[in-house]
Amino acid sequence: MGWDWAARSDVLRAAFLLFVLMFLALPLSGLFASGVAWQGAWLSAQDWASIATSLLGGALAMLVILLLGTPLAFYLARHRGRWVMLAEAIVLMPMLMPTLALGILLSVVYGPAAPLGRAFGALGVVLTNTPAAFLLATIYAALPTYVIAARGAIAQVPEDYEELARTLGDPLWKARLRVTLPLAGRGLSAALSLAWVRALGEFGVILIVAYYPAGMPVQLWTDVQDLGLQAVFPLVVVFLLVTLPVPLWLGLKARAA
Amino acid sequence: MGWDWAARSDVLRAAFLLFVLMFLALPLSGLFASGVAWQGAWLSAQDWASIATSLLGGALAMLVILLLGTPLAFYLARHRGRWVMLAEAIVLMPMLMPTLALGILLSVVYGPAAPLGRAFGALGVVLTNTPAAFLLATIYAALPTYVIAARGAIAQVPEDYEELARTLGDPLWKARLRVTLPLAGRGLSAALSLAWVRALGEFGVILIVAYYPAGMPVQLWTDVQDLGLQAVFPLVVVFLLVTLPVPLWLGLKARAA
Amino acid sequence: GESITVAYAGSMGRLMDQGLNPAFTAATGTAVHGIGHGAVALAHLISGGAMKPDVFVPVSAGPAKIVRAAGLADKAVPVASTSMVLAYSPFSKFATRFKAAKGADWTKIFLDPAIRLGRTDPTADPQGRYVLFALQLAGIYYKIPSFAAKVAGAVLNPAQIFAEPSLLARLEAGQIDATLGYKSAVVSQQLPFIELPDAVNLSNPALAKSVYDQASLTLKEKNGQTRTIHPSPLVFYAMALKAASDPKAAAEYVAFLAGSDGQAIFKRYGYGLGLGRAI
Amino acid sequence: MNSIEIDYTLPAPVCMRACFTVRGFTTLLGRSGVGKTSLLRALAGLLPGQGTPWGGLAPERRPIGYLPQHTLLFPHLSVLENTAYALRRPERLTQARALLDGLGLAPLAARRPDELSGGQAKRVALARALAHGAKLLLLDEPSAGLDTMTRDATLDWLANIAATRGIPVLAATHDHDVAARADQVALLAEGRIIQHGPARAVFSAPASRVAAELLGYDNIFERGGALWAAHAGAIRLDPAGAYFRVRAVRETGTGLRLICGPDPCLTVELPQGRAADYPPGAQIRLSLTGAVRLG
Amino acid sequence: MNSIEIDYTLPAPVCMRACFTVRGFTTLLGRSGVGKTSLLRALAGLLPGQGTPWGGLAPERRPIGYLPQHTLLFPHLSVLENTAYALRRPERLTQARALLDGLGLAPLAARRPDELSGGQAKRVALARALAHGAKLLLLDEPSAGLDTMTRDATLDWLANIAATRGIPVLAATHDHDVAARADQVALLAEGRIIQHGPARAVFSAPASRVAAELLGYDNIFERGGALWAAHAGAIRLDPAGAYFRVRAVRETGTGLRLICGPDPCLTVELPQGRAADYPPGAQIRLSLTGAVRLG
Ligand SMILES: Nc1ncnc2c1ncn2[C@@H]1O[C@H](COP(=O)(O)OP(=O)(O)OP(=O)(O)O)[C@@H](O)[C@H]1O
Ligand SMILES: Nc1ncnc2c1ncn2[C@@H]1O[C@H](COP(=O)(O)OP(=O)(O)OP(=O)(O)O)[C@@H](O)[C@H]1O
Ligand code: MOO
Ligand SMILES: [Mg+2]
Ligand SMILES: [Mg+2]
Repeated sequence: MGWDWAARSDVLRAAFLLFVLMFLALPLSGLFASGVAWQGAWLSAQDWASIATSLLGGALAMLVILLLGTPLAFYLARHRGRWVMLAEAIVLMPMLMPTLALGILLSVVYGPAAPLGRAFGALGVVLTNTPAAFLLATIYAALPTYVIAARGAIAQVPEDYEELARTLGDPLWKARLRVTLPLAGRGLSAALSLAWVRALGEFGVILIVAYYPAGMPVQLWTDVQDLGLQAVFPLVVVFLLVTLPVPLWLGLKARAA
Repeated sequence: MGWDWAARSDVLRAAFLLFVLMFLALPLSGLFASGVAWQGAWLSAQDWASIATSLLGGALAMLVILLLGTPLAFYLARHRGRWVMLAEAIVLMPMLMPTLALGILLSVVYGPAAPLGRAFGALGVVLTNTPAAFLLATIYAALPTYVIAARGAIAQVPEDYEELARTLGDPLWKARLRVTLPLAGRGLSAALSLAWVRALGEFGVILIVAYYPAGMPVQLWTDVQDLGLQAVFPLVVVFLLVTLPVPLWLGLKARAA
Repeated sequence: GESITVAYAGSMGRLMDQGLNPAFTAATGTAVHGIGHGAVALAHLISGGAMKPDVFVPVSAGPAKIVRAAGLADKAVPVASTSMVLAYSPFSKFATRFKAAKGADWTKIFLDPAIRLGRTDPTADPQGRYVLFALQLAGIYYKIPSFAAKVAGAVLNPAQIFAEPSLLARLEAGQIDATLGYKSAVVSQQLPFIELPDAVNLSNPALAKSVYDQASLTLKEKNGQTRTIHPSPLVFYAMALKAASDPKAAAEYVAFLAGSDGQAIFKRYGYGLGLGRAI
Repeated sequence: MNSIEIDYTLPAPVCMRACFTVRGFTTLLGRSGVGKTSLLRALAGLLPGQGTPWGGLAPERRPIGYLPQHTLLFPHLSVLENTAYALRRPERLTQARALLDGLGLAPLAARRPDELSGGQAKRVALARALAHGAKLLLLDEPSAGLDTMTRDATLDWLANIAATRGIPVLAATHDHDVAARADQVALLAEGRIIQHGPARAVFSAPASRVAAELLGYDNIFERGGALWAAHAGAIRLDPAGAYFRVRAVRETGTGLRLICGPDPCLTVELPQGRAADYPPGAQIRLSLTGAVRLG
Repeated sequence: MNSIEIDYTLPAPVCMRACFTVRGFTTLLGRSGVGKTSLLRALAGLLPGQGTPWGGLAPERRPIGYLPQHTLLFPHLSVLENTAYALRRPERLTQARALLDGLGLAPLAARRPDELSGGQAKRVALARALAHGAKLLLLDEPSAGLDTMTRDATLDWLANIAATRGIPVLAATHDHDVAARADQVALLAEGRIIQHGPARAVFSAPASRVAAELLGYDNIFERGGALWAAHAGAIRLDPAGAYFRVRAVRETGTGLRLICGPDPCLTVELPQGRAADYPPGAQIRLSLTGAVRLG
């Protein structure tokens, strides 16, 4: 590319891209607009704790999501028929449900009043307002996103390479691990980015199921109510700074591959 | 596949998949658990209006997102370097921002007090609590999701086909339209699914920017506050029924292609 | 090691997070997890079983009654009160007029067609209802016919209704010029405000029957029937829930709020005394 | 020489029953689209097929090395990693390097597949297959896209390794030179192996017209109640030969390609000559000593 | 016969300056990895390259038909749609069907590319390129993977269309048969065209040892101070020939391949014979009349 630069249409294209990017960047300008008191704006201990909670919980959730979601994504990508449709519908449902509704349903199913919640409680695992509940809510929020995006990425990789790896002695799972996953890398990195974003940004589900320990979105919510608007902008900035590196790094890796 | 059925590992695999699917389906059981009054549970005129708002606004937003997002996704997929990183960061930011914060920032930038909001207002376009505001909020919520997912899907398509289409007389944009997009179909369909889900499910941003006209999530929220839990389950079910077909159909198309 | 969970009306956030809860922890060693949200939403979440806090602190009697009706608590103790005030934006072009306003002056500013008012959804948020009640009472008090209708327009007027978390934020940013709101919340956000007379501000239980009952709001129910509601005074109640994980600590918490230490903190954050009877 | 009996039945995409022996270097000839690739894929376990050896076994459990027609190097791995893909022991990279060395590809070891030419990629894929093949090598057009010298060097190297290790090789090919020098030839047509055996035996007695065509005989004609086949280059100008009339002539390389008739109508290739010396209608005398009898 | 002068300079992946004429059916010969594909891609506008014709023009503005080495049929389109890709007029499908018909591929029109054999796919890609080529056809190994009969039919059809339309064809190939029958031959080595011209001229006087090797001469030897080249098949047993001693012998097809020496060391192919008749050490007499002089 680049060497057959046809000046006019390229300028138009660049202008269009700039327009879309500026449209997306516009809200950020709000951060600097209305006299935010950046000097006095230090984060409270609770703010820092929420950052730790979000990052730790998010990372753990991503691990679980990768392990649970990847085989499911393979199944959805590599099969057809009505059972697959049903499975896909099941994956889509927690995602399509308004998060508030999902939170409510989770609290109904895993809450202390429900049999399942009681069973877990008997094992010492309380699934409301505990780190375990935070993890659970995050997984429910982000797993479907990962599965759907990863399904698309995997489906785009021709099966030929996987088959060839099998003729070279790899059982199916190993062929998928060594060949299909790397070949789906660019799509998978997008899937992971989206899941990470969803995991860290989830508010609706967490609000109901795991107000404690407070992650960043809940902390932000509390801060807005307690302190007003200007006061939370520093937290928003820190939020962006700590969450951006992961998807940026994933994007970079995908492009380098 | 299928004909070299190695019974044991396949049973294990099926069991694992079933477990993950059941885990995902579990919250739905909550809908039927606690004595919901399904008989008397009819939807109000407002509920129906919110469904119409969501579907119409969602569909319009998807159109805009496709038009704005696809060229950007191509740019991110096909280029490298620090400018691309910056562009990608800009795309990620509205997505990573807690939706509440994004909503507040949007209201700061597009609200009647801001220059931009005033300029739009002078043109007769009010960007608070109007259908235009609903659309704007939905676009901000779903555009980055689409761009990141579509970027992954497009990056997975080898450039060779696009180049070949050019030797057959198609200018770049046409080659991308006729060849690259269809070849990225499976990933793109996932991207569209995710964007649709995000567009219809968006709560945080909409809550702030476009409480009116109420879409389904806001209506659900109002109903919860107004009527209590049991009363909203019918709306949740209808919500699922009207939003599921689009991504299911996209998944079906992707698999048929 | 012990901890209790307290669900409270969203407007109490700063008081709870910075005042009462740390003080309670300091006094008893019991950690407090607070959940701040719209009181009616919380009441429904609690009565529906989606939330299981130990103590519930709503504003006004309505939400308390929802929880009691579900059989989850017996008694709601009044612990504080607040009043409706007029809060305005320091960036508003009406700011100087508000600052100079005395007596009924503010009603004239409110009738200015250029003013942008904000309020929350009266079908979902008690505060949104109280704005309309206060406007009605002001019309009666200042003898301005159909004042509320002129100022607020339709009950669900899209030009004025915003989600609760963004309302004060918008006021700060100058997107709306003024709103009516709980004094407690306005004080904690350090916004300029104007006090309203007792007959309008809905804070005095003594005026409940004689004055406040004159205000009413007719809302459409889901099933098409209509329901007329009257305001009860802006009293904060505390109720220990029967299913509390630690009933003793829950009772202790309620007692702390009603006790002298708690009341002092309420006062410091701009709340009034917990007036009226327990329900 | 090690050998493997093959008896495979394929239901799809072409219905086929292939029954023959792979011994030493065996080439599989067949027209485009007849099912050579399908047969190799079935033997590799990639297409449903029943029979011996390894019928129904998963691909990863078959002791084969498979070179696919489309090369299919793993795009995310370097040439060296591709070659070493099937190797497990710690010295795998050393082994892979040795294989690449033998093919003269050592300088390319660090490259990615998309930085290779078509012929280079083919040879890397061959090395990769060889690293795994323990009992049988299945090569789909190993020499297509290679120039003669590279082809000869590659096939010599391959034959050498296969012979040393005692691994039989089944190679689908369209190259008669390769087929002629193979140990065995199998001809695939109409869903079955119509002839197979040592190259010499098959070439000197094609079983049928179709077989002769597959073996690259340009001329197939009847004479004395029997069918005969002859390569265009095996027919000679011979002062003592039979009379023919030139119908068309064309210069090819240093030589000539003549169409002569009338009975039989023959295509003749002369190593030298100018077209002007053979005007259409001219009489020439040809000896058919290079012809073989069919059946 | 229409012709196009080509003068292209490539900086990467191989540094190259190619300067020659494409006239009628022109074959491009070169060893694996020498840069044939790169040159064709540069001419198609897919690799940076400067020169005439069309230097710097975007690929979509070049009046060419390009057959890539890896076929690259669009996987999401049917065979018919692939063929019609570059056609714009309403009757595009009819035109595409006619092209497929000419190649005997009409029955496959509705298939998807992944339902084709390798050779079928190659021919479809050829038809697709032909539908767009207006001034020049660039074909990267059009005959690789085709059996002789399919190859001949395909190339005849191609030559026919190209001649009718007056479009010159540049075809990279490794097949000497194809090169020998071409109108023109260009030899690529060491980053330049080392020789080009009419096939007959090039074959009968290779410019150098490298050129002779590229043209498929098996024997290159010195005699009387000059270099000579000879095909293994062009050397004949001749009672009046020079004496040689057999060093090694191998049966190929119906014939024999002899290595004889000592000076020069020759590879000889005999159309008939049994290996036993030529034991190593035996004396034979060969005539070298088939040899051409280099330079
Ligand atoms: N998925 C499919 N659906 C239908 N027909 C198919 C499919 N795959 C292959 N075929 C057909 O099966 C036949 C055999 O294909 P195969 O690839 O085995 O041929 P081949 O002998 O390898 O040909 P070539 O020499 O051209 O590579 C071909 O006619 C092809 O069109
Ligand atoms: N992206 C690349 N980076 C580095 N080297 C490359 C790249 N692409 C090709 N090459 C090298 O450039 C040379 C020319 O490649 P090209 O594909 O043009 O060869 P070719 O003559 O077509 O060979 P073949 O007959 O094997 O197809 C090869 O040696 C190849 O290794
Ligand atoms: O959120 Mo409240 O219950 O109106 O203070
Ligand atoms: Mg094949
Ligand atoms: Mg090439």
